[in-house]
Amino acid sequence: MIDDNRLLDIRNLQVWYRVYGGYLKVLDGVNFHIDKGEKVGLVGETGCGKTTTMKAVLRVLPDRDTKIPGGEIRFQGEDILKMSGPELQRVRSQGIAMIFQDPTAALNPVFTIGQQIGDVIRFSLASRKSRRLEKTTIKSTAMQALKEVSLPDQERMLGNYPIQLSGGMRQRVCISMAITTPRQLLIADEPGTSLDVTIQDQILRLLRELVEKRGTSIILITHSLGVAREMTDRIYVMYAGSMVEVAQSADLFERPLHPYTLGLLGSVPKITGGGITKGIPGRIPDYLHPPSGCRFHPRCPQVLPECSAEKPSFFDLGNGHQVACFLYKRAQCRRQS
Amino acid sequence: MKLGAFLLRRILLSILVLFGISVLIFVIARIVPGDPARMALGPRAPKDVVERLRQEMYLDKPLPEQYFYWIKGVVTGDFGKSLYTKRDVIEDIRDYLPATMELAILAGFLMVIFAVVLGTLAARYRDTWVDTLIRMLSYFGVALPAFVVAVLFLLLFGYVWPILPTLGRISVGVTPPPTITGMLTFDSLITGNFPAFWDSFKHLLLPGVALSLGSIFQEARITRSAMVENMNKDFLAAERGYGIPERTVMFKYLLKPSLIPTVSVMGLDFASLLGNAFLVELIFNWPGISRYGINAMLRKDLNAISAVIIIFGLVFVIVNIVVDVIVAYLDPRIRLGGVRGT
Amino acid sequence: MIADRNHRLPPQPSAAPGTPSAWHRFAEQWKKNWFKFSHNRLSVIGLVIVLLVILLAIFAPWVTPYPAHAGAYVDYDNASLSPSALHWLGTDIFGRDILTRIIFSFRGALVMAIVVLALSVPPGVILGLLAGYFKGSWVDTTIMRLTDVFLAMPPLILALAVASVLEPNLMNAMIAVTLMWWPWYTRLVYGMASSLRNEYFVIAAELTGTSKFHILFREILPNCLSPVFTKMALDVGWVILIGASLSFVGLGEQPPTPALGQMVADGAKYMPDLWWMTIFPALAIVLIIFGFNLTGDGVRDMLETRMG
Amino acid sequence: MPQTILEIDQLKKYFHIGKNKRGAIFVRAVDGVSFTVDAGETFGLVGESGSGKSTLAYTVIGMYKPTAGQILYRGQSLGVEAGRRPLALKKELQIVFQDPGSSLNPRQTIRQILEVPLRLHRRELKKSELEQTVIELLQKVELSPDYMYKSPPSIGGGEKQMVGIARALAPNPSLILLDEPTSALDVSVQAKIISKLIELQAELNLTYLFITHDLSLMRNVATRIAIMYLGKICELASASEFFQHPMHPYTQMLLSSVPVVTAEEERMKPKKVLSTGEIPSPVNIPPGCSFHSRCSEKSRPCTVDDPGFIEVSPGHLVRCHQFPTDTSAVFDEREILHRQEPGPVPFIAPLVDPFSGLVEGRTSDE
Repeated sequence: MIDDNRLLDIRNLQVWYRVYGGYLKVLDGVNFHIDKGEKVGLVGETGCGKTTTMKAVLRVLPDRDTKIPGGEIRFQGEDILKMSGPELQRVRSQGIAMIFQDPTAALNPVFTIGQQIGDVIRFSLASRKSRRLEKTTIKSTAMQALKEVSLPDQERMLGNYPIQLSGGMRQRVCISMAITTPRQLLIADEPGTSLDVTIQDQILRLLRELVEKRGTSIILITHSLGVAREMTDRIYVMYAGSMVEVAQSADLFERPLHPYTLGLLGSVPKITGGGITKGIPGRIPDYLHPPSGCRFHPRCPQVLPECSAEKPSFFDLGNGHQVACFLYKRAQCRRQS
Repeated sequence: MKLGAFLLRRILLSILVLFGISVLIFVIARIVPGDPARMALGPRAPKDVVERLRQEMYLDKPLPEQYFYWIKGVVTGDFGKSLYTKRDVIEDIRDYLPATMELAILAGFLMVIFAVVLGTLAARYRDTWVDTLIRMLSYFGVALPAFVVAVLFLLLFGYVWPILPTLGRISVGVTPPPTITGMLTFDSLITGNFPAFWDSFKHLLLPGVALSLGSIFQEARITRSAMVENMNKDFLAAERGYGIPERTVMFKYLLKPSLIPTVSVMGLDFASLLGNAFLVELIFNWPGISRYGINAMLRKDLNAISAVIIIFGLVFVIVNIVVDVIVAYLDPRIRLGGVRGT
Repeated sequence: MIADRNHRLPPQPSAAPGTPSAWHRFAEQWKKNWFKFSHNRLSVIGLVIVLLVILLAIFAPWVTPYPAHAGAYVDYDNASLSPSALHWLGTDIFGRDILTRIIFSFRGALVMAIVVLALSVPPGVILGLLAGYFKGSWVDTTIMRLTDVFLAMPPLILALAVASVLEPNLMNAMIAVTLMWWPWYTRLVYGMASSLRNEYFVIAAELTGTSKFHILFREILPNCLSPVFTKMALDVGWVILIGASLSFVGLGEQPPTPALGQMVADGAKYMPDLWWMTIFPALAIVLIIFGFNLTGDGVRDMLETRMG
Repeated sequence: MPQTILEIDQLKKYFHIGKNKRGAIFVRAVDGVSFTVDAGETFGLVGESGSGKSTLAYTVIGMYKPTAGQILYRGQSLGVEAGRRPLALKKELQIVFQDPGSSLNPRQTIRQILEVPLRLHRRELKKSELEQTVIELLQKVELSPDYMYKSPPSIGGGEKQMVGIARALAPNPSLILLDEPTSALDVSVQAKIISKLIELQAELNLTYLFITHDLSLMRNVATRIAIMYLGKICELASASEFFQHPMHPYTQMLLSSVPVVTAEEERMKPKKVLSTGEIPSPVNIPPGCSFHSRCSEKSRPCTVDDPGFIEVSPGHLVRCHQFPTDTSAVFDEREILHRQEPGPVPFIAPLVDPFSGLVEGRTSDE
């Protein structure tokens, strides 16, 4: 199972948040991996734990209220959760970069774009080459980065504060900060979601061009199945803290298996028309007292007796299509026999 | 340019506020039961003398007209005569104001430095003994009225452990510097008179600390909570995530936005500091304008009272403008507000 | 995933099937409030201090060792005694028991806090509500400029000035502080009301055609109350402090009725020999303000924090 | 002939935001919009943020006073703010807001929230009947009666929006404005709400003016769709026509930007138009055709002349120079708009005396 090609491998990750009355058991054994050069989508609805998973990868969760009772996050074979300060620093400044979901919140409101992007370049390049950088080098690198995300008038842009830019421009700045120095893995959290559809389209195209040109791997976190389909090779579907299904993109849309995936796909309105389903009944569980067994079982239209007793693991149905649902237990057995 | 317009607007507003204060003071001075002229001259003055003074003070005119004559004097620096010192109030102010300014500057300085340092420490080492210690200190610090601190200092440093002078501005044996600003520490520094500087500085220390103690802890708590709140912001996670080292994140990216609330309330804290100066100066026998003011109040010396209040209003308004400018410098959202179209 | 943080709110106890009794919901609410209040142990300590002070003040004539010493009483034989078993905190130069006088002076301090807040909060809140809701109109301009004027003066100075031109007594001290206090509530409520008026639930009520009264007092006001109550709880300590400052310079309660500030000032004349005359009243001031501040913090935790 | 329930004619709403050397600066949020809505249909209004679609809705509902133009509800003018409209007219028009979090008072129970419109608009209800009516309203949106005692912060976003819908239904309106009712919600919840809305429309003979930025959602709910850009409508057609023959370059750009989930949809998307640029500020609207700064088909007249609104096929109107302005082809817009394909269910509500309600002044001004 282990090969050199594997960039990031998350195994059985659990993350809990401490609140009044106990812990919110947000991540309930997440399994996830991405290979070099791959484009992977992570799809799920609000509160399913997508962002928590990826923040755990960079270890930027608020450490005071967070507990990680189990699991490992291997980046190029090394467990990020066990890394020391300098090692972690190296991963952050050279290995992985994250584009945060809300570009307005992700930019410090009281520093100019130039100051913020300049520091990213300084600390990323400085540790790489272990020498002091010239101010002019930093500036030209920053301007180059802004140019790559097609922001006009880069010189003036460096002196601007985030408030002076439109939402789309802020998103581009965030991307430029992530790509300004070479990284192996880019994590994009809902890029362009808060923006209009035409701007989102531009941002997504830009991202795809950038990662394809550089051969960077990308994890795209999104709530939109459509965005994931257009952007990625492989898609994970997440529900209430664990992965319920993973497949090659085309496969997933042709042959969705998990009842949750089916419900989600049915809920998406289509431009070909055909009306609207009634959605998925119920709502996302309370993480303080999550349902036993499969967390989807209280909402599941095809619930089996074992669903409430045991949490289903991934059943492999071939071609990398795995689904965590007891409905497919037999299908896997048939395949194996 | 933007800042200029902002400043202009702010100053115009302040003038309006000052006008309001003057009306308020005038009203307060006129609600005094009894005849101001009679009070000024004492119960034994002959009736016609009182009547003449009434005319001089325009007391026979309707109130708006009285206000007009009064404010005309105030604008030109003529607050009338003090009943108590028998001098022009403006001269008294000239003599007493520098001592208070000296005190307020030191207290303000202490407030800013210690508040930010303690607040940052508490936030940085949050939930450790450092944080707990600072929190406990601040609970007591906030509950200690300045006059209680002053009295305790007097007891402690006056009798128990006399290492610092507790009364007056300068020791009897030390030659005071010539009056330039009127502030002894500054004047002695300017003239190079270091013994006088050291002596006057020592005199300044106890009242200065007594004055600023409460505000220091108030502000430290605000700084701490602003920093703790910003620690959970996405931009901090992003900066960490991009590989910026922890120290830079803490002292550059976290500190600057967190100072905004601290500085914003500094104007208000400076106000309570000025108010406390009235009691602290009295206790330390500090010959400042606050002690002058409180004596005027206790003697119902109306001209002096109004002058002191107007002066404090003016100082407070200026401090607030300075605070606003600093906040605008720290926070581009205020400076550039409304630049972006919708 | 925007709601990751929201998801960390505790689940609300779901209402029992059928109609839960009003009493049940009320009890449930207070159980939760107490949980939040007592989360910080210091708040509980503060509350204990506050309750103790209130009880002592109410029952002062029965719990103090020498109730007669609260007034004009002279006993030169027992004058200026240092703390002893008979007089725990010593006696003053007239031979009056300091402890008795401290406990009696709690009465004035509490009455002052209650009267000042009762008189200044309602008008302050209503003015803020009006100015905030009619933001941009002449109502707003008039009220807020007036507020600006009052806020542009350090409150203690203005209180001193007002108290000094009136006859010095407790009543006038209360009037002076009340005059200084309302603008803070006006400004607090103004900020909230002027943003609440743009909330969709207010717009929805306007569009339905409800009265201005309904919008102001049913839709907007309830959403401003938590910060107002929090501020009130925190302000009790401040009012007592200002009151003590006024009485320190002789502008509050007049002798022979005891007041904390006045006792500190009197004692200061006899320092350091009769130190107990100053130190104990001073500590009493610190204790009472300390207690109310901690309680106020607890009230803030109770009303304003979401857990997480 | 379906009955016209709402008619909007050359509606303009400008906001004064300050002045510079050349005079007053206005945001031209709605800049001459005309269309009609037939009883029983769902009229979809689509646009990006800054297009003016919400301002249009808010002007119709009475949050703003129009700068110019007419709004007619069943022939009756609505050209004033809500405060000055008769109560009987307010009852007919209701709105469901975008943000379910902010649209319900967090300090009231659901029961209190629902009773406000009932007390005002259904005075015939006795005190004892109020509770029953509240329960009925909750049942209409599939919430159990015990929701009466809950408060908004304790229920989920989808449920809040259901309460918002129940509140809009309370006065028995004819026309409901839906201002992006599901944009803050997840798709599975959105589906639930939209299907409920469609159900309610049939059951209660409602007319919807549906505002959204989501084209694929529009495809499934609207009978007719109008696209707005910088305060003007650039294309208007019936839903099926709109998606099969999008004509305006902006419509094509929008459609090509929509992320889709099936190959069938993929085939429907116009491929050639790649999205570029951002919507300009409505303070500085480009001269000529306001879309020319982002248009791939831009030609010379586009930067100079504002194109007219042309009916290129029955009921399909486009504002673009690609469709030559033959003067004879420019119809009176309103005339065209009246000739619409029939709406699904014509429904005639009993007319009420428009002047029986209270007339109130609104002092607060935006």
